[in-house]
Amino acid sequence: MKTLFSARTENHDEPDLVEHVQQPGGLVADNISAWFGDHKVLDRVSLSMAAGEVTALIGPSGCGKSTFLRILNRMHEMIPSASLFGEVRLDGDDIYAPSQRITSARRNIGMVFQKANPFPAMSIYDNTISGLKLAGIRATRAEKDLLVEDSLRKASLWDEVKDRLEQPGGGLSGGQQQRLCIARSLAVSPRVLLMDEPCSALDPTSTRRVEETIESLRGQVTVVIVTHNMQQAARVSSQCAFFLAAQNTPGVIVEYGATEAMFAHPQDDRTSDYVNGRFG
Amino acid sequence: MKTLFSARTENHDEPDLVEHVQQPGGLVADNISAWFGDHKVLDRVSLSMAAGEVTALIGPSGCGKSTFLRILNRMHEMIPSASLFGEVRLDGDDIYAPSQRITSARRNIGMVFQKANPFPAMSIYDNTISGLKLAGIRATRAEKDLLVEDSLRKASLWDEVKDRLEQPGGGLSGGQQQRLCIARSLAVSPRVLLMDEPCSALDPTSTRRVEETIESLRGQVTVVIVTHNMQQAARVSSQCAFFLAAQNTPGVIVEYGATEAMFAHPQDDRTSDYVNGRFG
Amino acid sequence: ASYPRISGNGSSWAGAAIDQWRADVAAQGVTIDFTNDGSSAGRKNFAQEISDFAVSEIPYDGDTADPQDTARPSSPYAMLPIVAGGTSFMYNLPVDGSRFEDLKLSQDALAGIFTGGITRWNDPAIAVENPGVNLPDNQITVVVRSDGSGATAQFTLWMKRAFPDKYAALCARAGCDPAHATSYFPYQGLSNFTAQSQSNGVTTYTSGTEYTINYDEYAYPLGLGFPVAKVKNAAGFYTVPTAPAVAVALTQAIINTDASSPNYLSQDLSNVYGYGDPRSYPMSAYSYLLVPAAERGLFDAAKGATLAYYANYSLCEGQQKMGDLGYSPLPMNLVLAALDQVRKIPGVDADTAASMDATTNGALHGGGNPCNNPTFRPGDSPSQNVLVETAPFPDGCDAACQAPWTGIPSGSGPTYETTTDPNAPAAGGAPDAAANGPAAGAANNAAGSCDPNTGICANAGAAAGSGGTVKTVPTVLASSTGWAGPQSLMIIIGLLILTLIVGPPLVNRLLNGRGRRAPGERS
Amino acid sequence: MTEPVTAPVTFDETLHGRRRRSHAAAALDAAPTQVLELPPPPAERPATVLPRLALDENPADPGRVAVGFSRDDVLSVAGAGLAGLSVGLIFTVVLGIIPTGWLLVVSYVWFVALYAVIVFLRNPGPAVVDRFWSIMLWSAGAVVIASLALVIGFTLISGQDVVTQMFAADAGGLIDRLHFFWQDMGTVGPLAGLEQGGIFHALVGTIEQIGIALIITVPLGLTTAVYLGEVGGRLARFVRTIVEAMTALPSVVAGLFIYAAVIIAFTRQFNGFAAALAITVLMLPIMIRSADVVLRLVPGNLREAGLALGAGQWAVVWYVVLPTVRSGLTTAIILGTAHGIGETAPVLLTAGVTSNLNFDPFNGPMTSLPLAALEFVKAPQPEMRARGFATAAFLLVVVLVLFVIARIIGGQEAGTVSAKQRVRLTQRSRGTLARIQANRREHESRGSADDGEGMPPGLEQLFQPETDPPNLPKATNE
Amino acid sequence: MTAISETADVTTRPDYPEAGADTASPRLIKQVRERADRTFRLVSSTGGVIVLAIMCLVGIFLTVNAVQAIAAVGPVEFLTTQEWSPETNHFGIAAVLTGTVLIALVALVVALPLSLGTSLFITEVARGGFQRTLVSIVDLMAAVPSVVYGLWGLAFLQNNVIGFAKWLSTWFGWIPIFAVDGADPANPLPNNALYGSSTFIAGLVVALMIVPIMTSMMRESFSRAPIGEREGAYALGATRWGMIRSVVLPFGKGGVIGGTMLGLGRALGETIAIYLIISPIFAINFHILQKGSNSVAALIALRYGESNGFTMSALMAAGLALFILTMIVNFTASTIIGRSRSGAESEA
Ligand SMILES: Nc1ncnc2c1ncn2[C@@H]1O[C@H](COP(=O)(O)OP(=O)(O)OP(=O)(O)O)[C@@H](O)[C@H]1O
Ligand SMILES: Nc1ncnc2c1ncn2[C@@H]1O[C@H](COP(=O)(O)OP(=O)(O)OP(=O)(O)O)[C@@H](O)[C@H]1O
Ligand SMILES: [Mg+2]
Ligand SMILES: [Mg+2]
Ligand SMILES: O=P([O-])([O-])[O-]
Repeated sequence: MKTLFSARTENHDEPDLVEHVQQPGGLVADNISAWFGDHKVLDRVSLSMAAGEVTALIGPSGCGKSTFLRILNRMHEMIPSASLFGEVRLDGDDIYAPSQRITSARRNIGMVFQKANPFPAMSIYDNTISGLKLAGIRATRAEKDLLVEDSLRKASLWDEVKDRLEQPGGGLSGGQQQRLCIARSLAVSPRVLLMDEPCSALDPTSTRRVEETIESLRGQVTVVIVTHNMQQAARVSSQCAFFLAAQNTPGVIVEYGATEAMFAHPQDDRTSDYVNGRFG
Repeated sequence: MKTLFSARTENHDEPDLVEHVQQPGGLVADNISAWFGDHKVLDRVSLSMAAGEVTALIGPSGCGKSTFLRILNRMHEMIPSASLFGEVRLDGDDIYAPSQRITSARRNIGMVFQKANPFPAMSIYDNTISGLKLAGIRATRAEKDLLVEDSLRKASLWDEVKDRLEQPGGGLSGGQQQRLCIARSLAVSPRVLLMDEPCSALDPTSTRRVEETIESLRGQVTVVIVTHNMQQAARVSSQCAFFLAAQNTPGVIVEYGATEAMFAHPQDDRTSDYVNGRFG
Repeated sequence: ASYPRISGNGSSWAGAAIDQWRADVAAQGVTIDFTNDGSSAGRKNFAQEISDFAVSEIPYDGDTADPQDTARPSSPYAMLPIVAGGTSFMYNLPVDGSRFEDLKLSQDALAGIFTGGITRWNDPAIAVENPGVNLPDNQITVVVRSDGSGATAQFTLWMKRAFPDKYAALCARAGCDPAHATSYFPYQGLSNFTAQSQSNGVTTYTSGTEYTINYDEYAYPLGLGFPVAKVKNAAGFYTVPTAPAVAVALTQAIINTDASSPNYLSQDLSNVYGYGDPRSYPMSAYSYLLVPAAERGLFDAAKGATLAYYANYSLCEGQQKMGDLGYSPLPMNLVLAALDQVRKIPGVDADTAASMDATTNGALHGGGNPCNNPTFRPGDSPSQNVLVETAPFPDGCDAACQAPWTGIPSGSGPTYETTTDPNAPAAGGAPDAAANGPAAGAANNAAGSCDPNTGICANAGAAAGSGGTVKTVPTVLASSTGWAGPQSLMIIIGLLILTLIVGPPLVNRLLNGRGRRAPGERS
Repeated sequence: MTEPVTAPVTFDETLHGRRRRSHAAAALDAAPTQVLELPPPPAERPATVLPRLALDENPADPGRVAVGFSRDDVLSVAGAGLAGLSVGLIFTVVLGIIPTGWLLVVSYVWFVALYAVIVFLRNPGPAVVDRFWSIMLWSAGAVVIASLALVIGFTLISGQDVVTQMFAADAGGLIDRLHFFWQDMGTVGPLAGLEQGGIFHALVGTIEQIGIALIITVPLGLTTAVYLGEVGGRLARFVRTIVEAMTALPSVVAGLFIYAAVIIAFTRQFNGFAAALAITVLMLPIMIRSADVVLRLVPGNLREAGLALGAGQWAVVWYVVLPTVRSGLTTAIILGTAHGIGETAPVLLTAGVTSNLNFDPFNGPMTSLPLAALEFVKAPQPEMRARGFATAAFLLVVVLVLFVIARIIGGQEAGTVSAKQRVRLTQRSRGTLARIQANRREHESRGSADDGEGMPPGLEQLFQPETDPPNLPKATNE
Repeated sequence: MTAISETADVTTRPDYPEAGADTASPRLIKQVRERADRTFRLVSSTGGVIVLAIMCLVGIFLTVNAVQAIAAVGPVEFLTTQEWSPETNHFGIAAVLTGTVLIALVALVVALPLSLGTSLFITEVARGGFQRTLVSIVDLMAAVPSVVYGLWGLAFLQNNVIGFAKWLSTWFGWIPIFAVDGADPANPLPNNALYGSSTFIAGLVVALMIVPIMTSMMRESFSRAPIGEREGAYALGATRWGMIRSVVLPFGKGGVIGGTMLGLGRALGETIAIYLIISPIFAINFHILQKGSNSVAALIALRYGESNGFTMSALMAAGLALFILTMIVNFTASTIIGRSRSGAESEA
């Protein structure tokens, strides 16, 4: 198993964590601004996402939630015109520091997208451990087998697919595909898992299963989830941040804090209006 | 407007409707079974959708709601392997009768899809009246202008787009696109409007707007809406049908009736469990 | 001895002969690659030392050479004749509804046709040679080679020598140098000329298109089963380019015996065209082999041995099958001179040298015919040609013919009833060609009818390669292509049918009001 | 965060809260906060219905409604076809005012016209237009198929003598009969009959030339396509533009280029390698272009998914992008190959022509199949022409076989499986599951000694942090 | 930096300075690539550069070789002279290039509707096995060697299409391009040679050769028309053709134009088939039904064998002109495709 997780071991050699010593996975966004070309879409957003907890990002459409999320694991750079300012610290290290490898940042901070995107050319088995292959981690057959089972169990998918592990991943239902993507992300043991509206294309049953999966990750992986669904935010998250972009201005965080406080007695009127369904 | 809607008047010459005499648009599905290849997905489903009212179809994923909906306006036939048994009567005429033209069935029974699909190459104006063009209905510029405004107003979109009618429809936000699709369907004055999870890809604001649009159509057009959202079903519909497909069996309607009755005191335990969020 | 592989290219006119020899020596273990891409390409590749040998109808230099040709080898080379043959004139001419197979032409008329002077099939110059034939009043389409070609060079050389005025006139019209033959037929601006690429293109086009005539190697019309024009020689007899006819004619070729000339052994054919022997075919010529006379580039002595072996075989043994292929074997005196040229090839090996010596000895010193040349009878002078001596005389050539020809023939009657044409040279019609008339065996099997308006034949396609005779409908319609009876009739009938078929339901629909549509329709 | 979060909002409450604004709920709660303008509900709201109670549990399978073509459609086409043919016959055969050869054309025109009229009589405008264009589309398809059939038919008929000879009574044993495929023309002269000679030399030439060309083009072409699609940049755009322009490079120009740059300058003789290079120049742009198109179709979200897993660009290309479009890439290669195999002009300029077998691509002329066909056809002898067309037909067969092979190797689109494959995969899945379970048991028996957890050490390290964080929030809404 | 407050019941509202006071400018982010990625980028761009070098080499080779000939007559004369006689230093590409373009245009006019129809037929009408068969047939058609098309055109098509050419010129001869000089309607005997070897016949054969490549490009783009838009049109009561008009064709426009340009490019460069069919003339002939035409590629194929030195340079100059023409066509095509929707977008 050494080869398999040697990359992880290396990470422990890194400088001591500042914010969270007990558990790795604390993520801090510090003073983030973001642009697409000359169009500023985020203005000095700071947020600390506690290790092992679930943080929900809510807010109306177009306020920059996805952009913020993609900044957290350097997917923002993929868009040619995109640029940003600020720091994102994972366990104290700025992932944008020149010494940081983009690939290790992304391996440590996994991501699940709105639309499930299993690799069509791979079987369910291969999809699950695709992260190993892609990150160049060697593992024996037995190690892989165990990892596949564990990851699929984590994603509450094992029982549904254990009889068709060699079938292509595209043949699953939408919800199953989404959970396969979660399993795939978990297989590389990320410290943080980002989810951009992971359930918005799913039916309630599948949504429930995904939410259960998120529950079960609590305490092990830091989860940041963007959702449009207030109840979902209430159900799964312990922390919550409300994003808003007024007409023609960049998005900002209006209010953040513990989820129950956000929903029970928000301080800002706009937050209150939003979480009570009066707009957005 | 006379030429434009003369066809509508003609229809009143047709044999008297059995189910609904007051208002056209009564839709009756009678003993519908449906297959994909040899896979049976609906088993002897019968449902009467009252003219001018909103009927919601609810049920867990994969139980055949979409299939049923697509059978109602003969979109089911588009899938090569699909077949069906039963009758669908619009104001008493079986739309599957050999003498019936598929195009007129579909024009009378409009459809709005989960993913908004305006014609991206056409302007908003042209999108709205695209149905006329497709049906080969000639209209003067003035008639068209009136129709565009009417339809967009009915879809609560007029104010948002009246300044950019000549811009491509693809440039609108998701919710606006969805309402544009509703406007487009309304422009050919259908008797029935089918909606397959019209809001599941929309943010709450847009969802609200679409629901308002549905409200405003009440009494004019028969609406059949598939939704995963129990609250939505409760908010918009007056009648409700609960679909269910047990493991490896085709989908059936377990229970149907007035929406308030369905939500308040369902007779079947499964309905009760489903509407109370205990499964599905 | 093991011979390394060599390659050459050039004449397609002589292509079949080269190919036959190549196949023969391959059976003896000698591999020759040959591409018959035309004399001009052959000369060019040989000059650029890309090929080891070339075959060409014309030399690099001299007035018979093509002035457009700028390629010259920079190292020594030798030139030797290897095969003789005749340029034939294949035609596709329907007369009275069937393909005409007995066209006779004078050299004058040929020159007229190919220089654009004669443009119609019923031109008096043609009619006079074909009395009694209902020659159509239609344009002659002359099909010529569009690529650079030795056949063209030989043919234009004939025009330049035999009809300089006509050739000059052609050159004036189409732009060429009247002092030289050319490999590119000058057809620009001649509206009834059509150029096609390669012998194959020319003959395929001719076989598929009526009222056409072309010039090319005799093997092509033979292969397609098409007739060739019988050309009137100076004796007034009509001949086709059979092996004996060519051999007879080429006895009059004047050999360049100046061994120092680059064109040593090239032939001056001026006397051939006007030779009075009744058996001779006037448009006869040689094709030449160009070989290196020194090692160069990739051509070393070992390859020289192969080339010498091949050349020796071609000149002796190889001449046997030439008749069957539509060529004429070389006479012994040319073979001997050619062998001298072969000896210049570097690296001739002992076996080949011995074989060549045996041939020379046999011919000059009575050592038999080890060369097995069909024109040579052991003991004869090398300049004697058995083929010439045994060549049959044309029908209607009496005893007087055996000597230099003197009188008007009598005997076999004309094929066609004579019209009393005062200009006809021979009252009884012309004698037929010597031997195996080209399309004598062509079967009249493919009958079909072609419409004169559209040109569509009922059995279209049967013409190509079938050797059949295509019959045309002999009906003559007066001015049928304008707006006339049939067209009006067509329209009227069309309208009538339309009204009958479509009218009643349309009227019915209109009467019942436009609104009645199928139930359920509500646009 | 010091105490477990108690659910401030539960699913049910939310549902309830929402329902307060809905008219249905409003009616239920008898506390309407919103008054909707609705048709008054029927006096007595019916209770709900359980429709299944009235149905058999196991009914006989009813017949199915026939959808698709109605008899009307079929009869319209048939009737119009018959009428068109009749009119055609009247014009051509009966009246004779149009030559018989035009029968089909005339009938077709009338068929279209009459069909439009028939449809018009019973259908509205758009249907007429639809049917008219349907006929046009069918016609376009038919014309394309017919032209190909004519080309192939002409080729086969022109080369039939070769086939006839193969089946002749006196052709000898099977090996002798098939001499056309294993003999060369080395010892076969122009006068030889069809019982001798073959095209083995050309087949060898084609295989070697296309083989060399593929050895160069496949890696180079695919690398370049990947460069265009995955690396990008201004230079890549320039390369793409040049490559696109080069797809139309006249083949003869490519031949000239190699002739001057390779044969005149270096080899001083015709050879197969030069021909392969000329084919390469022609195949490269075609292959790059079609591969580039295919690569661009890979959804961007797959690349993002790969990158989000921490993969480098190379890993994403190699493990995600290329496998996803494998069948498309195979098609690109085959298209290029099929094109290269049929090239004539550049081979003529560079490989020379020979009748002899030549295995050495670096020395001496080497014929390929299309060139052999052209050379055969150029000859005057009917046997040679027959060989030429037979060669062309054989070339078509070779290409066809290539296509089939490519389809087998390339397989279907990624992610789609045929019914047969599905069965196989199901069996494999069973094997995999058994193996995993075996591994699990073994691991547990080994691992039970220390902690009894069914997880590999690495995973433990990952998912079971050394110290439990205090106050781990618990699920709140159960 | 603000951390989430430690008390669960209080939320935080971050303070933002007045809008506009913010002066942060984008941060420069350096991407450190893995070694494998650097190697990958290096190798793949090397591939690209090699291909570019090969392609440029062809262009440079043509240019260098053409200079001598073009310099001898001057570019203006080279472009305007119709004759081709490099031996007498009197040559130009006016006629050959016009002929090339005419043949290509005829081919396009025939091939465009045919391939549009066929590709729509394949994507919209044919289903299942029939559809797959059709795709294979079209692919096979692309693989038929051009020499086979040429021979077919020469020996089969020509004889069978002349009747149509005649009919066209007889009835539509008043349109200049359909006129045939020397046609004699009064003569009852056919003069088919007038109509043979024409731009029209060469164009027809070339059309068949470019149909497959055009069809497959169009089919590709049509088949990607989003299913949602298709269903949207059907749900409005559209007929199949209505759906094609409003969804498939607009979506596939880029593919149609791209395919057409690709076909045009191939038509411009086609060699052997044209070489076998046309009767080359060195005068501009706009009468497409009349015998006599020309094309740059065919001219090169016709003359390369005998050419060397200056005459070869002249051929190279013609090749260069053709090359530049195809470049222009392709640049236009890629610009148009770049602006259109189909293909570019990955509808996931
Ligand atoms: N690739 C891009 N190029 C330019 N602008 C972009 C791009 N992606 C997003 N934007 C803009 O950035 C802003 C924020 O977008 P973002 O996708 O982050 O919003 P969001 O909150 O995720 O919205 P949603 O809830 O609809 O997903 C929007 O105004 C959007 O138009
Ligand atoms: N094109 C198809 N081919 C084969 N089977 C299909 C097809 N479409 C749907 N099915 C099957 O038919 C059944 C009913 O599907 P349908 O889409 O009607 O369900 P649904 O209730 O609309 O589900 P959802 O809520 O997820 O939209 C499912 O089992 C599904 O797998
Ligand atoms: Mg988003
Ligand atoms: Mg559905
Ligand atoms: O023999 P030629 O091809 O030059 O006529």
